[in-house]
Amino acid sequence: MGVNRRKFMKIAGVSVLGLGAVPAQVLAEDGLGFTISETLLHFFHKPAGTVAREALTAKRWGMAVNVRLLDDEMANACMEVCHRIHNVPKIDNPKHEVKWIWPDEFKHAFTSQEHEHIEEGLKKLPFLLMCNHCVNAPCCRVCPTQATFKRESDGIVLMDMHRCIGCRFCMAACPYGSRSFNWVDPRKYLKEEDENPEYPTRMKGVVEKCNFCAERLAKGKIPACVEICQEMAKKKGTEPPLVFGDVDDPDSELRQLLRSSYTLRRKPELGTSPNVFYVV
Amino acid sequence: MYDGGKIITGVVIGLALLTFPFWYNLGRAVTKADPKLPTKEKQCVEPKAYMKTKHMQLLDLWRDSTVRAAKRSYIGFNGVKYDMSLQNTCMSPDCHSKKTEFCDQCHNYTAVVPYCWDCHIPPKEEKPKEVKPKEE
Amino acid sequence: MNIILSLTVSFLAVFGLVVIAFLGVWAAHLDVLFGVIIPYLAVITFFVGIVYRVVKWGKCPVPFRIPSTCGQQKTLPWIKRTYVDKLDNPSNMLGVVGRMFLEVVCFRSLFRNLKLQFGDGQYVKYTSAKWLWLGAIVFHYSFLIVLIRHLRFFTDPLPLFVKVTENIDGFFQIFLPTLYQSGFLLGAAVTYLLLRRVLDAKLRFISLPADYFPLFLILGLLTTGILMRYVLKTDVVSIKELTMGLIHFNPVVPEGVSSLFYIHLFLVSVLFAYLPFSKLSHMAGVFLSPTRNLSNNNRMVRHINPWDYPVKVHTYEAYEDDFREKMRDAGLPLDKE
Amino acid sequence: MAEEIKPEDLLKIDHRPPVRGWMNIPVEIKPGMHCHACEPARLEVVDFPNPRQWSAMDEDWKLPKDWKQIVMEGFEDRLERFRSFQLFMDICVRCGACADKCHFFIGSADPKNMPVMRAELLRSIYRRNFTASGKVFGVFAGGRDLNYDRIKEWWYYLYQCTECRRCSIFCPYGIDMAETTIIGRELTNLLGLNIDWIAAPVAFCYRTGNHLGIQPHAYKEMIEFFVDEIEDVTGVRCDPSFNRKGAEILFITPSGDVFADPGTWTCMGYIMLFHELGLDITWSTYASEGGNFGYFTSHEMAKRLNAKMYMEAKRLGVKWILGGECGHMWRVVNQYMDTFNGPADHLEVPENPLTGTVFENAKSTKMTHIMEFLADTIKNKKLKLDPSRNDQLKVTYHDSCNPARGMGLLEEPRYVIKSVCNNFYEMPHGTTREQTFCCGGGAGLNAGEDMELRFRGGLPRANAVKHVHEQYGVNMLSCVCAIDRAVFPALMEYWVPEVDVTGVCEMVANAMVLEGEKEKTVDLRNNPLPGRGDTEDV
Repeated sequence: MGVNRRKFMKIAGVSVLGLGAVPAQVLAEDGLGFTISETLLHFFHKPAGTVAREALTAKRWGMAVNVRLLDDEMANACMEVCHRIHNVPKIDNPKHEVKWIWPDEFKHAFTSQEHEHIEEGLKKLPFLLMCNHCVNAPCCRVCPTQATFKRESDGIVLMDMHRCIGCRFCMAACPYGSRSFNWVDPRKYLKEEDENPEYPTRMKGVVEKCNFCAERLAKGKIPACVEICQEMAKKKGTEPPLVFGDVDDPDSELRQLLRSSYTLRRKPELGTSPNVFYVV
Repeated sequence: MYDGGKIITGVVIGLALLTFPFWYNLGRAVTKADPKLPTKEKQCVEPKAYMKTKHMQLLDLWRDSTVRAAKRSYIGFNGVKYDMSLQNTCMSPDCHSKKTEFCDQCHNYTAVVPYCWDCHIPPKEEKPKEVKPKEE
Repeated sequence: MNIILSLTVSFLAVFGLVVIAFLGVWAAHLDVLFGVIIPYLAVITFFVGIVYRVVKWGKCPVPFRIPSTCGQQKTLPWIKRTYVDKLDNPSNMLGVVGRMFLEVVCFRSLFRNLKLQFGDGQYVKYTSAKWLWLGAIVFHYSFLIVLIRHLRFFTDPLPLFVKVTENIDGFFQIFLPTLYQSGFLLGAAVTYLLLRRVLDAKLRFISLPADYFPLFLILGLLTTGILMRYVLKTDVVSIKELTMGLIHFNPVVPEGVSSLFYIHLFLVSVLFAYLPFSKLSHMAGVFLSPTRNLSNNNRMVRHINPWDYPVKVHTYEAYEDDFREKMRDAGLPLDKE
Repeated sequence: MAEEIKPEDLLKIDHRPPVRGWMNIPVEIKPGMHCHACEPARLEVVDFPNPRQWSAMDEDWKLPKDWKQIVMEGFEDRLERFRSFQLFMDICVRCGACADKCHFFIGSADPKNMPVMRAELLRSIYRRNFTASGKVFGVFAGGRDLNYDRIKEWWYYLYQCTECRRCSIFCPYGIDMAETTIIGRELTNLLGLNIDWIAAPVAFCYRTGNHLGIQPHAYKEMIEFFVDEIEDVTGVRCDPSFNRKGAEILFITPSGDVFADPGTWTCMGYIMLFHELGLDITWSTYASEGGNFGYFTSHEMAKRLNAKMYMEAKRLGVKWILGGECGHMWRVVNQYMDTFNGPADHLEVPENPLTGTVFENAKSTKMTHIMEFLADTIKNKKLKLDPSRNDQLKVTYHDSCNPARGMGLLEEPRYVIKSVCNNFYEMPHGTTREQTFCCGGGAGLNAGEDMELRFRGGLPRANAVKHVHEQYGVNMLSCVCAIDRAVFPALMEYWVPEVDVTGVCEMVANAMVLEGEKEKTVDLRNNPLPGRGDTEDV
């Protein structure tokens, strides 16, 4: 893109605007860009750049969590690695807590399915909870600034921190409690040496949540939680408890798993159609 | 002059307010922006003149592209491919490794307070040189 | 002078200024003239002009105390005077200060504005008309904020009030560089003030080129300013070197400053130089208006007319001389029999 | 002439000014919209320049040869002497806030009657001749050369302004058209251009002491005639004194009250009031005029006529002066008299002899308004009042321009009216108090020949009266101004015939229970009182 796009703009602009563009170009002084149209493009958020060749892509990213293969150690490792690479602060005050991924009990994860005679084993299993990246994400509908949005290319529900105004409508809309609000400046709870310099922190007053490691996918890496589970399962000699893949691709590993196992989704009755599946 | 006292007082107050920049700067040293260019990297993604005036728009474009459109590769004017990232490309150890010696120079001089650093982590620098104008 | 001619003349005048600055810098490379000499001359003209103007007004005496009273006077102690009365019909210095404060800061008199409704032609009605007040308030205050913001080019380090102003002005943090609401509010207000002159038949009738010219000038300023900040971009560091050079009386003309900036600076210079010699001098004049800045205490404190002179009067003696017989016949007392 | 135009035709007003610029529209002097030119004799009495016979409809106004120079020198002189004038010439931004506030513009739609425009007639000449930009850029800087037509334009429009100051309260800079008109009229008077309705009263007042030219013996006779009338109605014989030395109070009221209805009834009211209260008060045949048409001519003439008040007070050795119901008289008394002819050290601070109240607000001028005096007296219950005697009246109150905007006399008359009337209704907001509308005949324009101008100028006020008449059945318009009482009857007759006009003191007199009065069956106008006499109750 770069220079070609701008060259194109320059030619197009000059020919469209005719003489009027000449002083405009002179005024731009450096003569490197016909910036009026560039600015217009920019104003309407026309993206620049391309998708890198190594990036992982899918129509609709999804994840399966095989709770039978998951233990507390793995669950905590997932949480730890995710929060570390994303600079999620560890705040002890539960009111100010920020979390992207965390283990919880069955009765909390599947409130409507819980009953007194539930299988004993299930009760103790760590259910890894995170953003469900719903197909019909209510959070995206309510966001007044489109700070949270569903990425068209791969269905990930993302946060654009530059736009978030902290209104917390999305938190009210999310049925899964997957979102956290930064009540305090998160940097106060991050030790400088623990910060991941490759990823930004957040500021006080914005909402945040799991992003399916969009920044890693762009570089051809699977989500960090999936990766660490794979490594740990390998050491143990078991199957990996987390499977990440394209829900839209019938041949994907994820779809094969969904075909062969019984899975649950959280609060399916709400019609949000989560993309995180739980193999019980 | 009639009502001279009041009028002169008014004029003096008015002039004092209007000449504020002149006397405010009296005796203050003339500072200058002195951004240090990276030693390793010789070329930016776009020409210097372009970056000088429009870097904020480029960065804005970058953030929209990466966050919203999943497009993270940028082909610079010289045909080189870059990862569109403030922290990992612009401010990488190989490039502008010191915010205080680069960004802050002009920003402080022209009193521009970009909110990038509210979230984005600037490169680590030796402590004493830290002069981060943090605005509330 | 009709509307078309007035608009054309004043628009062409501003357009001419733009062209002069553009050609002067772009073609003739008169950077020093437009970047240093003219701004200095303009600022000197402004200060000398405004002082000259105020002194000229000050040299005129105020022979009579003629405040317009807009509320109940101070009389019997039991006659209630509200705060509005005390401010709109001040009886002492404190009231005058309050009245002037409201006038200068809140545009009190404009707030009183009403609009004539002739309706079906049978009834004269007045309806509230605060638009002019709102337009004026928005115009003046956004202009003030814009001015204060520009102090970032004229101070180093930045004073706190400038930082605070900038933060408030860019509160919403939208667009990049951060959008300053004041600039756009100013644009809206100037447009409103211009449109009402063109669209309201009465305003069209009374408007002169001198009314359109400053509006076009400010629109020109705004346009160049907004273009520089948001669209065409310019090298702010070089500009600050130039402006700080001016402030320190050590002028420098850095390389790479766009002609757009010089156009902007030239228009500002013209505005500054024009101000004291035009209706814009109301900026200072508003403080001196004898119908507003005097208290209504004439019957309590005698006001002295400095040029008072004796006048020819018809005395009682002359009067009695005229009518003595008739007065005597009518039984009226006489001084001289 | 105007009486022949039907009100509904007069109401056909289009307030949209022409598209053509105003600078070169020649003045069209319309009959019915201006007063007669002044007679030479009037000017001679007061030594004013250029006395000659002339008429506004003539081509040649017989100006002095060097008229341009006279005007320019006069203009410059006034710029130097009046900060108001200099400032008002400089700082108007033509925001238009005043444009639709003038009763003459509302009623006539003549765009040059917009206050800003009327001032521009002078301002354009100022810019052309006294400012650098006007000298260089001429018409482009809004400048116009002075020529014969411009002088006619000045005269025509300056005598279409009643100096009511309504525009000034809406101006963001307090630019006062009245001030510009006063000074503009001074300039026209330098050329012998005045109207007879102003020049004649000035000449009369100068010599006989009052505008109407009533000579001393006649003045006394008129008052004594009122005394008889009062006795007929009330059975009480009052005994006013004239030019009496050693009285405590000197009473001065506009001579209009002595001369014509409905002012005469107000005048009877004063007489009854003074008698009932037993005031040590005297009338003066020399200072027999409260009004000051000199003020509509020039500051100097205003001072010359005003001088009589203090001179007479000093001669008679009174302690203080009581002023009657008048409009511009009170602007002059409140804002000019002390400066003109003070300090009045020979007087004492006014003190109500009945209540002991000291009028601190008049401690320098030593002159108190009868409404202030009455309000204090009534408040302290020194008057026996029976408001039901005014029950046939549904009253509204017109704030006269000058006491409202040049003084702030708003509550006192209302308090008095409410004390003597049971039915009081305010006119709509925006037409009362400081925003009151002129009667349309102030500042010397209440002549017979400019009826159309008066009807047009009085339209907004009449409209507001019509509103309360239709809404509440108001049948009486009260006011504290002699010009109002002279102007309103014709105006009401034209626009709201069902409404009559009265002064406040007339209503006070009617409500007053006099000591030793006979059983009253009629009011001062010989109209039957409600519930008394042989007519049915109203």
